[in-house]
Amino acid sequence: MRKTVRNLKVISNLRLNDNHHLIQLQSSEPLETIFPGQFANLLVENSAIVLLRRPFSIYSVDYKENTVSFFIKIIGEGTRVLANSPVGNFISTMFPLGNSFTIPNEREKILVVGGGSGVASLMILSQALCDNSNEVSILIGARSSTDIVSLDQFSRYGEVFTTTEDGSSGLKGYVTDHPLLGAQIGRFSRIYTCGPEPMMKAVAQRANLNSIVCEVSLENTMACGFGVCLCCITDTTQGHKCVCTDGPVFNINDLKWQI
Amino acid sequence: MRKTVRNLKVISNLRLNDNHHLIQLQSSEPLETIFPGQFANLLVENSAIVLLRRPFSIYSVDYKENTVSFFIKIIGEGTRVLANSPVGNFISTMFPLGNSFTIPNEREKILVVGGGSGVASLMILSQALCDNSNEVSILIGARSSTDIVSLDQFSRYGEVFTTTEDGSSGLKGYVTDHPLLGAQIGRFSRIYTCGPEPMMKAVAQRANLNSIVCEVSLENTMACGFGVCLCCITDTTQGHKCVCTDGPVFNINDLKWQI
Amino acid sequence: MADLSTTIHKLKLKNPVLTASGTFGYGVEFDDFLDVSMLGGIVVKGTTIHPRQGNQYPRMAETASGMLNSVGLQNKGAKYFASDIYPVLTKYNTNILVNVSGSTIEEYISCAEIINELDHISGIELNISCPNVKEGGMAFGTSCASIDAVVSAVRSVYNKTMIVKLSPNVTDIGELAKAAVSGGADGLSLINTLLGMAINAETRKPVLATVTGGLSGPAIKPVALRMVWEVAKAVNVPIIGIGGIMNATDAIEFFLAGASAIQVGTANYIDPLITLKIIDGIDSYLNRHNYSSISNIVGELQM
Amino acid sequence: MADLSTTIHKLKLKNPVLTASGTFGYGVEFDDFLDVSMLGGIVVKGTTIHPRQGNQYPRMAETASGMLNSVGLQNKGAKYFASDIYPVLTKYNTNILVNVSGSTIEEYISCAEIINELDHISGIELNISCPNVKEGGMAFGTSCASIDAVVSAVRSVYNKTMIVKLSPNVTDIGELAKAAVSGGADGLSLINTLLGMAINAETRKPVLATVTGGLSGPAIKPVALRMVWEVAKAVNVPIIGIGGIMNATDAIEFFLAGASAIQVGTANYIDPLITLKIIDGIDSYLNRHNYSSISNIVGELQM
Ligand SMILES: Cc1cc2nc3c(=O)[nH]c(=O)nc-3n(C[C@H](O)[C@H](O)[C@H](O)COP(=O)(O)OP(=O)(O)OC[C@H]3O[C@@H](n4cnc5c(N)ncnc54)[C@H](O)[C@@H]3O)c2cc1C
Ligand SMILES: Cc1cc2nc3c(=O)[nH]c(=O)nc-3n(C[C@H](O)[C@H](O)[C@H](O)COP(=O)(O)OP(=O)(O)OC[C@H]3O[C@@H](n4cnc5c(N)ncnc54)[C@H](O)[C@@H]3O)c2cc1C
Ligand SMILES: Cc1cc2nc3c(=O)[nH]c(=O)nc-3n(C[C@H](O)[C@H](O)[C@H](O)COP(=O)(O)O)c2cc1C
Ligand SMILES: Cc1cc2nc3c(=O)[nH]c(=O)nc-3n(C[C@H](O)[C@H](O)[C@H](O)COP(=O)(O)O)c2cc1C
Ligand code: FES
Ligand code: FES
Repeated sequence: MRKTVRNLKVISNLRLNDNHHLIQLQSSEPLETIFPGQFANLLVENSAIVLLRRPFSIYSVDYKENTVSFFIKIIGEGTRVLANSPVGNFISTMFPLGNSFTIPNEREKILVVGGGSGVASLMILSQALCDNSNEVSILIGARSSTDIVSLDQFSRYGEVFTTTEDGSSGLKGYVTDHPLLGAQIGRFSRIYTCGPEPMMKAVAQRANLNSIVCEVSLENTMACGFGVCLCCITDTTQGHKCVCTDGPVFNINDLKWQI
Repeated sequence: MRKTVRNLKVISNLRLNDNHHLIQLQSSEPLETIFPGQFANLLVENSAIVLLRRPFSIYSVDYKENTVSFFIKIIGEGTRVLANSPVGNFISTMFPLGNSFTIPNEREKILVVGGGSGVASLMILSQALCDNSNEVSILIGARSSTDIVSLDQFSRYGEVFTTTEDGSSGLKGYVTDHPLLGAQIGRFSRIYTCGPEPMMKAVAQRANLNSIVCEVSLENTMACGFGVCLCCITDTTQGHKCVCTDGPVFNINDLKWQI
Repeated sequence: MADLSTTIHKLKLKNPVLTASGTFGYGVEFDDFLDVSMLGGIVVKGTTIHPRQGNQYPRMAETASGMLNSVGLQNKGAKYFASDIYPVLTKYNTNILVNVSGSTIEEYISCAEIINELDHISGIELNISCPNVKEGGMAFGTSCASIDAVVSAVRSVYNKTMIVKLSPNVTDIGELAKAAVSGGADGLSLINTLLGMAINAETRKPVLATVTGGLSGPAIKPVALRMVWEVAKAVNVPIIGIGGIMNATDAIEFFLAGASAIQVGTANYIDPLITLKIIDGIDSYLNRHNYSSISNIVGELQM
Repeated sequence: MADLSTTIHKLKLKNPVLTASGTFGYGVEFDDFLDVSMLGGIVVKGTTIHPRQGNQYPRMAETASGMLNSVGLQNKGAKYFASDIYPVLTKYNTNILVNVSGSTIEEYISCAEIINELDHISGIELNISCPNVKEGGMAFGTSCASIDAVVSAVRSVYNKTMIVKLSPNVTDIGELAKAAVSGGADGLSLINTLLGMAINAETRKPVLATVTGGLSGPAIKPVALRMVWEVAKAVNVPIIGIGGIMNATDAIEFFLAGASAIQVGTANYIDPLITLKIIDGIDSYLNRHNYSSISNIVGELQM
C-alpha cells in the first residue's frame, strides 16, 4: 500500500446531474491495492483560488485497466475545476490514503448507509463486502430523487433502499426513518456509513442503541492528507487522531460523539 | 475615447511561431475610436499566478466587425495563458488606454522602426500614417528571420526593410546598422519606434543627432493602466510621468535619456 | 433592499464601501467606468504639504495573490490639491476624505490645516503607516508615543472627522490603536500595506528600485482580518477594514470582524467597477440572511 | 554539478534544502515518496517537554495563495520523542534538527536537555515564534529581553548547533535577531507564520476553532524575503530562509537575500517530492549562471 503521486489521465467524465460528476482516471503503471474507504488527494491546476489538494474517496478501481474513479459533488472552486476536467487532461493524484472499512471474513449481514457525496466511498465498499460473500443492504438518503445517482450500480452488490426528504423516491423522510434502521435493524451485525455528519450521528445512535458494530467515514479540513500537518484531527477516546491516516474510517466506539 | 471594460470574444487565434500569437477579439457593441499607440489591459483568468491585468498594444482594429487584434509574445504565465486563449472564450478587456503617436496632417516621410513584440503597435500606426497619405518606410529588426512575422501585412502600408542579427533575413546586424538609420536618415522628417529599450535608445540617438522628430513607445510595470496607481512612471523633463496615461508614446525630447 | 448606510463618527455614508488611498486616484480617473457618487466615499491619494516626486521606478512587482508597490507618496502637494484638484471633486455627491502624510509633525499639521479649509472634504485619513518613504510615514505608526504625538498634534488643528490609518508592520496593533484613539482619532482604518520585497533571480536584482515595498491584495486579507478583529476588541471607535477585499464576501468578513465600513484597494486596478459589484453583493447578502441593515452584522462574529 | 553544500555553524549540509518544522512530520511519513537522506536536513515537529493535545478543530483554512493553521504544537513530548521516535530517525543519513518549544523558560531548558543527549540530532531550532499556543511560543519572540532570556538559558544547557526561529509578527525583526544572537544563537531561521484569521461569511463563524492561526504559503514570501534581507544586514550568523518557497527560483531569491540555506514548508503538502525538485533546480540555476557553488550567490543581491 505504498502511497504515490502520479499524473493520471482523465479517460471519461460523466455528468450525473447538475452538480455531480463521475471522473475516471487511468494510470500508465499498475495500481497499488486499494481498500474500501481509502481516498486520494487531487491537485487542482489552473485555478486562481485553490492552493491545496482536495480529498476524494475512491469510488471504484479497475486493476486490469489501471483506472480509478471519483464521484465529485461540486461545492466550491476546487470541486468545480476537477468535476469539469476535460478528457485527456492529467490530474496529479496522491493515493491511496487513509485506512479502510473492516471487511469481515465470515458471511455477515451488513447495512451500508450513505448520503450526499458520502455515497462515493460506499460503492467500492459494497463491492468488497459482496465479493467477500457478505449480504449487503444499501440505504441511500437524499433530499430529492434527482440527488440520487448511480443506484443501478449499487444493486449489483446488494439490495438498494432509498429515502428522500420530499418523498420523490423511496420512503419519505430521513434514512433514520427507514425500517432498516428501525424495526429491522436487528438483522444486521454491522452498519457502515458515510455522509453528512448529522446523518452519521443519527445512524451511529441507532447502531449504538442496538449494540451493532458501526463504522463511520469522517471528513475534515486537510492540508496534506498523509499525516504530517496534523490539521485534520478528530477527538477520540485515545486523544486527537488524524482523519487522514488514523481515519477516515472510525469505529463509533472510538469517537467522542454524544450519541 | 471613453475607456470601458468589456468581455470580448476570441474569434481567432493564429499561432505565428513558437512564441507569438495573434488573437482577434470581437465586441458585441460598437468600438470607440482607437488611436495608433494605444493599448488595452487584458485580464488573465484561470491562472494560479497572475493577479493583475496585462497590457498589450492594439495591433489592428476593424470598426465594421467590431474587432481588435493583439500580437502577443509569450514571456511568462500571463502571456502564455492569453496567447493560448481558445476561440469562443471571452477576455475581459479594458481599453482604449494611453496616448498615441502623432499622425501628421501633411504628407511627410516617416520611418517606423520596430523590434520584438514592439512591432505590435506599429501595424495600426503604419496604417494610420498611410491612410493620412504619409510616405511610410518600415524597418524591422530581429534576432533571426523566424522572429519576424506579419511582414506582408506591413507591406500594404509602406516599403518594408529588415535586419537580423544572424543575417537570415535582410541586412545582417542591428536596425541601427541599416542605411535607413545611417546615410539615408536625412530623408525622414519623423522616426517612430517601439521595441526593446536599448534599440529605441539607439534609434533615438540617431534621430537626435540628425534633429529628426522622434517618438518612442515605452513599456513599464503597470498595476492599473489608467493613471491611478502611479506605478508606471518614467523620468521626463516635467518630472515623473505615467507611461499608461501620459504615454506610452513620448517625444524623445521630453525624456531624460542619455542619448 | 437592506439599509446599507453606516456612520463613521460624524460621517454619514450611504453605503459602507469606500476606496483606499492610492488605488482610486482622485476619483476622476474612474468617471469613464462608474458614477463615483454611488460609493460610500472615496479616500484620495496620499497628500503631503510639499510636492513629492515619489520613488524611482520600477515601482511595482506582482507576487502570489498580491502586489508590491513603492510609489512613495508622489503628489503635487496640499496647496495644488486645494487649488486645482479640490474644485473638480466638489462635483461628487459622496464623502471625500484626504489621506494626509508627512515627514515631520509640522508637515502633518500644515497639510491638515489646508485640508481643514475645504468644505467638501468630509474628513482626513492620517497616514502614519506608509512603508515607502524614508522619513516619517511608517515610523510614526510603529510606536505608541509617536502615534500619540502626531495624532494629537493634528487633532488640535483639524475639526472634522479624523481617521487614523494603522500600519500592520507592528508587534501589537491593539496597543497602537489605543494610542491613536487617546490621541484623538475619531475612527481607525486598517491595514496599510505589509512591508515586503521581491527579487528577480535571473538578474539577481531587487525588482523594486527601492528594494522593499508595500504588499497589498488578497494575500494580506487573513492578516488584515485578524488585525481588524484585534483592534475592534481594543478600542471603541468605528473601524474601516482594508486589505485584499475583492468581493462582497470579503467585505462581509470584515464587517463580522468588527469593521463599520471597508475600503477597496488593489481590486480597483483589476476591475474598476468592483466597488459597485461589492455594494450590490452586500445588499444581496443582507437580504438573503434577512438582515435589515448593515449594522446587524458589524462585529457579529459568532464565537 | 555545482557544489551545493553549505554550512550553518557546525552543521555541514550536503545541500541547502531543509524541511520546515510541522510540515514534514518526522520524515518517515515521506518514506513512500522520497529518500529523505537526499535532503540537506529535516526539522522535525515542534516538540515540548510535556505531551500536548494541540488545539481543537477545525485547524486549517485555505486563503489566497496560503493557508492558516492552528495545530498548536500537538506532540507526544520530548521523552516519547527520545524513546520512540528518535531510534527510527537514526536511519537517515542527513541532519536532523528538533524544533523545541515551551510555555516557560524551564520547559525550554528541560526539553533541550533531553534532545542534547541524542547523538544523531545535529541541532535544535528554538521555536520562539509559534502563534498558536496561548502561553509562551510567540510571546517569547516579540521582545528583545525575553528572546535574550530564553535563548541564553537554552544555550547554557545545549552544546550543539542552536538555531533560533524568529517570528514575523514584530515591528523590527533586525533588533530581535540581534537579541537572539547576543543570547547565543548559532544561526537564525525565519520566518514562522504570520498571524491571520479567516471567517466563514455564511455561518458567520471563524473558520478556525482558535479564531486566529498562522499564515504560510506563497502569500507570505514577499514578507519573508524582506525579513531575511533585513536580518542578514543586522547580524553575522548564518540564516535559514523560510516562507512560501514553492520552487527553485523562490529558493534562489532567499539565497540572494542572504540565506545560507532554506526550509520548505507548505509546499510539501502539495507535492511531497518538491524538495528534490528544488535541489535539482538550484543545481541547474548555478550551472546555467556558471557558479561553482551555492556560496557564490548567498547575499549576492545586486543593489
Ligand atoms: C476523506 C475525504 C473524502 C472525501 N470524499 C469525497 C468524495 O468522494 N466526493 C466528493 O464530492 N467530496 C468528497 N469529500 C469532500 C471534498 O473534499 C470537498 O467537497 C472539497 O475539498 C471541497 O473543495 P472546494 O474547493 O470545491 O470547496 P471549498 O471552496 O474549499 O469549500 C467550499 C465550502 O465548503 C466547506 N468545505 C470544504 N471542504 C469541506 C470538508 N471536507 N468538510 C466540510 N466542509 C468543507 C468550506 O468551508 C467552504 O465553506 C471528501 C472529503 C474528505 C476529507
Ligand atoms: C504599454 C504596453 C504595451 C505592450 N504591448 C505588448 C504587445 O502588444 N505584445 C506583447 O507581446 N507584449 C506587450 N507588452 C508587454 C507585455 O505586457 C508583457 O510581456 C506581459 O505583461 C508579461 O506578462 P507575463 O505574465 O507573461 O510575464 P511575467 O511573468 O509578468 O514576467 C516575466 C518576466 O518579464 C518581465 N516583464 C514583465 N512585463 C514586463 C514589461 N512590461 N517590461 C519589462 N519586463 C517585463 C518580468 O519582470 C519577468 O522577469 C506591452 C507592455 C506595455 C507596458
Ligand atoms: C499603488 C498603491 C499606492 C498606495 N498609496 C497609498 C497612499 O498614498 N496612502 C495610504 O494610506 N495608503 C496607500 N496605499 C495602501 C492602500 O490604501 C491599502 O491600504 C492597501 O493597498 C491594502 O488594501 P488592498 O489589499 O485592498 O489593496 C497604496 C496602495 C497601493 C497598492
Ligand atoms: C500545519 C503547520 C504546522 C507548523 N508547525 C510548526 C511547528 O511546530 N514549529 C515551528 O517552528 N513552525 C511550524 N510551522 C511553521 C513552518 O515551519 C514555516 O515556518 C511556515 O509554514 C512558513 O513556511 P512555508 O510558507 O513554506 O510553509 C508550521 C506550519 C504549518 C503550515
Ligand atoms: S491532513 Fe495533514 S495530517 Fe491529516
Ligand atoms: S499603471 Fe497605474 S498609473 Fe500607470
